[in-house]
Amino acid sequence: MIKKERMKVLNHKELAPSIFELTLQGELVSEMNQPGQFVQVKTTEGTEPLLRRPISISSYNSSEKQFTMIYRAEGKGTTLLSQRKEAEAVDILGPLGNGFPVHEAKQGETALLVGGGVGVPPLYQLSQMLVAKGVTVIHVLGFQTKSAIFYEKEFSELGDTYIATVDGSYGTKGFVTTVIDNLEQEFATIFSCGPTPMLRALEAGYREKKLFLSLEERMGCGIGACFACVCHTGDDPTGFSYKKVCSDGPVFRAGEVVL
Amino acid sequence: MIKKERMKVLNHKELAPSIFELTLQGELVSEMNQPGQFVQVKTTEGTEPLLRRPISISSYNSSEKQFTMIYRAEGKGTTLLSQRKEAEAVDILGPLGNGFPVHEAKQGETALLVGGGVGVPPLYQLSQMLVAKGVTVIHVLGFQTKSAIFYEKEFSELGDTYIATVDGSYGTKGFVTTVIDNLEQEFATIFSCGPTPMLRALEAGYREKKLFLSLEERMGCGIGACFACVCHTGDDPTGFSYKKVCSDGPVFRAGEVVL
Amino acid sequence: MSRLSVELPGLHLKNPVMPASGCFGFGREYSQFFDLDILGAIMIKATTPEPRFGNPTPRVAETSSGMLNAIGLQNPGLEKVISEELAWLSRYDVPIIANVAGSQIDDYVKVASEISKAGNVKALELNISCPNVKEGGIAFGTVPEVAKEVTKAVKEVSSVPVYVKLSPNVSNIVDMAKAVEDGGADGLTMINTLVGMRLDLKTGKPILSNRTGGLSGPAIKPVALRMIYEVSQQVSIPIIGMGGIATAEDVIEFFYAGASAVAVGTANFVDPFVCPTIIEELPKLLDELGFDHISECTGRSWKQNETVTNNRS
Amino acid sequence: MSRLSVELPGLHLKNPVMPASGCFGFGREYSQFFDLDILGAIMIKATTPEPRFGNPTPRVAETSSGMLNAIGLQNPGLEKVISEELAWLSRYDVPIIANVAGSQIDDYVKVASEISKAGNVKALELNISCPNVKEGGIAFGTVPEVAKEVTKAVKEVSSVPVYVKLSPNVSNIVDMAKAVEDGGADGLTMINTLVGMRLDLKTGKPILSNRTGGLSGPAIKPVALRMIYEVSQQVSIPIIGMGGIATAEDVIEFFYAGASAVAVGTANFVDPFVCPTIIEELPKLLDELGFDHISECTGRSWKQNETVTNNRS
Ligand SMILES: Cc1cc2nc3c(=O)[nH]c(=O)nc-3n(C[C@H](O)[C@H](O)[C@H](O)COP(=O)(O)OP(=O)(O)OC[C@H]3O[C@@H](n4cnc5c(N)ncnc54)[C@H](O)[C@@H]3O)c2cc1C
Ligand SMILES: Cc1cc2nc3c(=O)[nH]c(=O)nc-3n(C[C@H](O)[C@H](O)[C@H](O)COP(=O)(O)OP(=O)(O)OC[C@H]3O[C@@H](n4cnc5c(N)ncnc54)[C@H](O)[C@@H]3O)c2cc1C
Ligand SMILES: Cc1cc2nc3c(=O)[nH]c(=O)nc-3n(C[C@H](O)[C@H](O)[C@H](O)COP(=O)(O)O)c2cc1C
Ligand SMILES: Cc1cc2nc3c(=O)[nH]c(=O)nc-3n(C[C@H](O)[C@H](O)[C@H](O)COP(=O)(O)O)c2cc1C
Ligand code: FES
Ligand code: FES
Repeated sequence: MIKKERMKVLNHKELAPSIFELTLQGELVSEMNQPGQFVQVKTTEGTEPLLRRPISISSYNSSEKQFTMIYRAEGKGTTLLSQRKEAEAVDILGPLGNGFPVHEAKQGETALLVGGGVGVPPLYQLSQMLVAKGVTVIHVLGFQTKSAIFYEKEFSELGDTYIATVDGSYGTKGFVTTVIDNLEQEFATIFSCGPTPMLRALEAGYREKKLFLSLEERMGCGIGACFACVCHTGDDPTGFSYKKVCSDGPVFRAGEVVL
Repeated sequence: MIKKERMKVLNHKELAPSIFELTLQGELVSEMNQPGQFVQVKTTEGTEPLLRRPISISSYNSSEKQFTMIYRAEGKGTTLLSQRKEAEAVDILGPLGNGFPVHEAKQGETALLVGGGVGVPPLYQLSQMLVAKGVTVIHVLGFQTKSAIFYEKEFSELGDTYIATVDGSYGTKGFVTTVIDNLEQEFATIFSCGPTPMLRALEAGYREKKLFLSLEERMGCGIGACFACVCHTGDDPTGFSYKKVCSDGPVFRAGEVVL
Repeated sequence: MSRLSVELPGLHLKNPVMPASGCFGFGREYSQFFDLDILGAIMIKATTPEPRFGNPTPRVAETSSGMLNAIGLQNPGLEKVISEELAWLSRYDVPIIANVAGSQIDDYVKVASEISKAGNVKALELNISCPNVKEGGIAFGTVPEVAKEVTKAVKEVSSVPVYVKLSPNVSNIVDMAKAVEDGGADGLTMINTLVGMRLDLKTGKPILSNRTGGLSGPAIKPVALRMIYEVSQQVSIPIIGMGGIATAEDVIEFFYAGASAVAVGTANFVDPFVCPTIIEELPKLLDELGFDHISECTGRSWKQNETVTNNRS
Repeated sequence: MSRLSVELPGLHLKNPVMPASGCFGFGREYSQFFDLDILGAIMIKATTPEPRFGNPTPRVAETSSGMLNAIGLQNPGLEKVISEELAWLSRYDVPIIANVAGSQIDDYVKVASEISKAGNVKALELNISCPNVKEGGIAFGTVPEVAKEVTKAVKEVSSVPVYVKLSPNVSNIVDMAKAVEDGGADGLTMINTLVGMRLDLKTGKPILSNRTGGLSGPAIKPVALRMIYEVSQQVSIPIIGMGGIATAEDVIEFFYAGASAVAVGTANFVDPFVCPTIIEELPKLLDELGFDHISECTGRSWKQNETVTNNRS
């Protein structure tokens, strides 16, 4: 069930320039049961900025009633959010949407987790849950530059982790696809989250795999009511059928929707 | 000179329900040299609410670079202001306007200081300065009800202090004029600040005294540029001549402007 | 709660608060948050004769204290709205106001005649003011004669009272209101969104794929209030007011201006509980302000004869 | 700083940033804060033939991310504006744009012919769009034919180029723009304020004594951008854009929409240093965005032929 709650800031720190990790505590966490869902964050008490900001859940701990998100403070809303201090309250609506289908990767199989920039965070909970059920995970994470990298250690503890940077300042120079094209390991399933061009490249190059993509779209309500975030479906790419990224997604199977 | 400065919150406390006393520190204080001036306070970092709020300077200490204001948290802006904590910064524009002419009360004379509600604060600095130059002060302060009273002790230490409450829960029941009508002391000068009906009553009843009134008006700029706060002058009550409350006032001699 | 009840043509409202069209879908999503029965009414999403996909994304952009949308009237079409959405809504004891849209008069007539027969539809809201549809849409909302004509045509076929939704993007809102009143409108709903735009700093291009969009939210409240103030003094049909409402205080302000009921749009996105919260707060606020019944507030800003205590102090 | 310089009819601007009319008086107050010479230009307060006191107070009210004003064109009258205000301003090396107002065509003609002769007045801004004056004022700004006529009349007598200030309170802003272009306008300034209102919760009455007022500030920015976007594609005279500008980013957004220079109004009240701050920030922002000269930004939202790198990532 979706809840609205003023959750308490337990921890808030800058992981990399402008990249913040925020851990919140509250009852709402008990509703989380899937990696890849998101929440809608009210970044201020007032009405400016007006809209909530969609941010992925990067990990959650039901018993401690805590969850963590990782976000880039860039615009008005996220910059305000980054100023929230410990013990303050943040108004959260969530959990929202449908996350990654963990059951699609079977014990003993290998899954490839591909993330780009602030698309990396939701893969963390996913990776933990895959590892817990005996799936071998490989992470390919893309960042702009060395200083923008976060969670490399955390991911490395769960499985092989390859980093690509656009400027080549760390890891492989180029995009995540550069790394994947040269991977030696076999894998059955890909779970990915990141900018649309990255998702498109994956869809183009890895059609034959089981491929799951987490989409981003500008949102109004975040709950399926406003039709801001719709996309065409793959089987009717110019017709009337549609999916809503917020409530049908944000994770879709490749081909299910038009990117 | 008018300055804009992010001043540091030294102390912020609730004196009475919704009445806050805020002490700020910064260079801007060195520009203060008159009781009854005001500042324009930006109540939030963002743009909502948009306009600054005019609040009187209730006292200042040049050597410590501190000043205090007392305000009622009622609407959007003042409520936000009331949430500022120690060590935070508040954006202040000031000092603004022309305050009370201390020199109009001579040593050995008696001055009557009349304040209503949140019109009381600026009289505090005035009273201190009058006392310092050897003027005897009498304070008549009006409040809605007992719980709304603040600074009674502070004023009492400077001179005789009479309180009127509208509901009679403390002091004289009624308005400040009820008290003044029954005063036994003589006085040469009246300095007053409060709601317009109070100022009008004083003007009507005490024409023969030297009477100075501090006005309130809705403001745009606070510095004389927008013409939001003009009033007609007493000698041309329906013509083109005008005074601006923000930059010509807020303190005027009775009769100088039309209330 | 009868101090909140309002009687309008076709509508017996438990209270004057309803979600605005397009901001509440067909109610399903919000039914997870609260019992829809507590609402005064529900204005459902615009319905056109045929299904519509609407505009490409991005369809929303943010502005200071407001948002732009260019959904483009996406909806499943008349048939499905009746058979699926209205059928689903019939489990609730809440009057439905069906928002009727189209690109030509025939579209309005078709949707109006059929949707007005659904048992739970108690009134129509003629959307002649959608800024996000190229063909037609906006002309109906800006030319008095055209507005009157479409109102008339719809009145002829509708089985329930017809409210016309006015666009604020006009030089003279009173002319528009009088024209649709002349055309037989039973009431007005106002305002729809103002046409606005945002540009992307990096690309230089419009943020919305449709380029322009409809501005809603607190930013437009003063424009809505002014228009309701002007119109309510010049027409004798009631007004359902909207535009930036987010609190019980806002509701009272709209009543003062001249509204007899209100709709809440964008605020639902910020807080899905905003309608129930407002409904709960209203009686307390009436107490504070000294009103017995909310209808006493309607038009208070321009009604001369009442003794109004000026609490200025 | 030449990457900020802009050439417009009559105006050699060091930079495209100027305070908007009515939000900067005649410059005296702001001269305490900074050297007025750094400004691109100054749009001075509206001038009418005779002195005006304006409306009773309260003259301002606040709205979400905006404000309402109903000053009512208070000014000391043509004669004093020339002999005192413009004379005082002549100590600065900054072009003055004189805002010309009135209640009838003769008023505009009289003010324009005289004020345009003052040496430092480099252009006129015809205020046919003030929402706060009962007689005339607003009709000039909403009826294309009337707007054209007053433009023509003023052009005939003005010694300097004439910019016409458009009202956003119209059904079709392009028609208005074309009409004044036809009338001989050398440029446009847009937008003036939207008409709005606020009610006092306690009294039920309008907060402004004039009842309605002009809405300005960030709330109206999306409306201003949309109108500039529409108009700039349809006329060949330049546009000075305004409406909610408070940052260098806002300036660029207005240029993208189609503006060739900008004016800053309400933001001066929030931060008296806003103009110098924007002027200082602009070159840095041009660097970030990869522009050599600010004029490259004009109309970028609709100019097709340029290669625009989409930085979306
Ligand atoms: C399902 C989903 C999950 C996301 N998860 C994360 C995450 O874990 N970490 C993270 O850093 N970012 C995430 N994003 C992107 C994040 O929502 C935007 O970066 C954020 O909304 C920008 O807000 P702002 O205040 O910085 O920018 P502003 O420019 O002030 O935003 C203005 C408006 O545009 C919207 N907007 C701007 N950029 C985006 C974007 N890329 N996607 C969607 N809306 C946008 C904002 O929500 C707001 O409505 C996610 C987006 C979606 C849709
Ligand atoms: C020269 C001067 C000195 C003042 N000194 C004090 C003081 O020392 N202590 C104190 O508590 N109050 C003082 N006031 C009144 C104070 O400015 C208002 O109470 C305050 O602006 C209200 O803001 P808000 O956010 O609570 O209300 P909102 O309702 O959010 O305000 C909306 C708008 O109306 C304006 N406004 C509302 N009420 C008033 C008012 N009474 N006077 C002027 N503008 C108003 C606000 O400034 C704002 O622009 C003074 C006013 C003036 C003009
Ligand atoms: C996302 C969105 C979709 C809308 N869709 C419709 C619609 O389908 N039909 C309609 O008449 N109005 C539509 N509107 C306008 C609203 O009903 C309302 O008139 C407007 O948003 C002003 O109210 P608000 O400020 O409370 O949102 C829509 C508004 C938004 C924000
Ligand atoms: C207090 C005030 C006074 C104004 N006076 C005038 C005026 O005299 N003449 C005029 O053409 N516009 C006047 N305007 C409109 C502004 O010049 C500007 O067009 C409008 O405020 C939008 O810009 P902004 O949002 O930056 O304020 C006034 C605006 C305000 C807020
Ligand atoms: S954001 Fe409203 S439907 Fe998806
Ligand atoms: S508030 Fe602007 S002139 Fe006084």
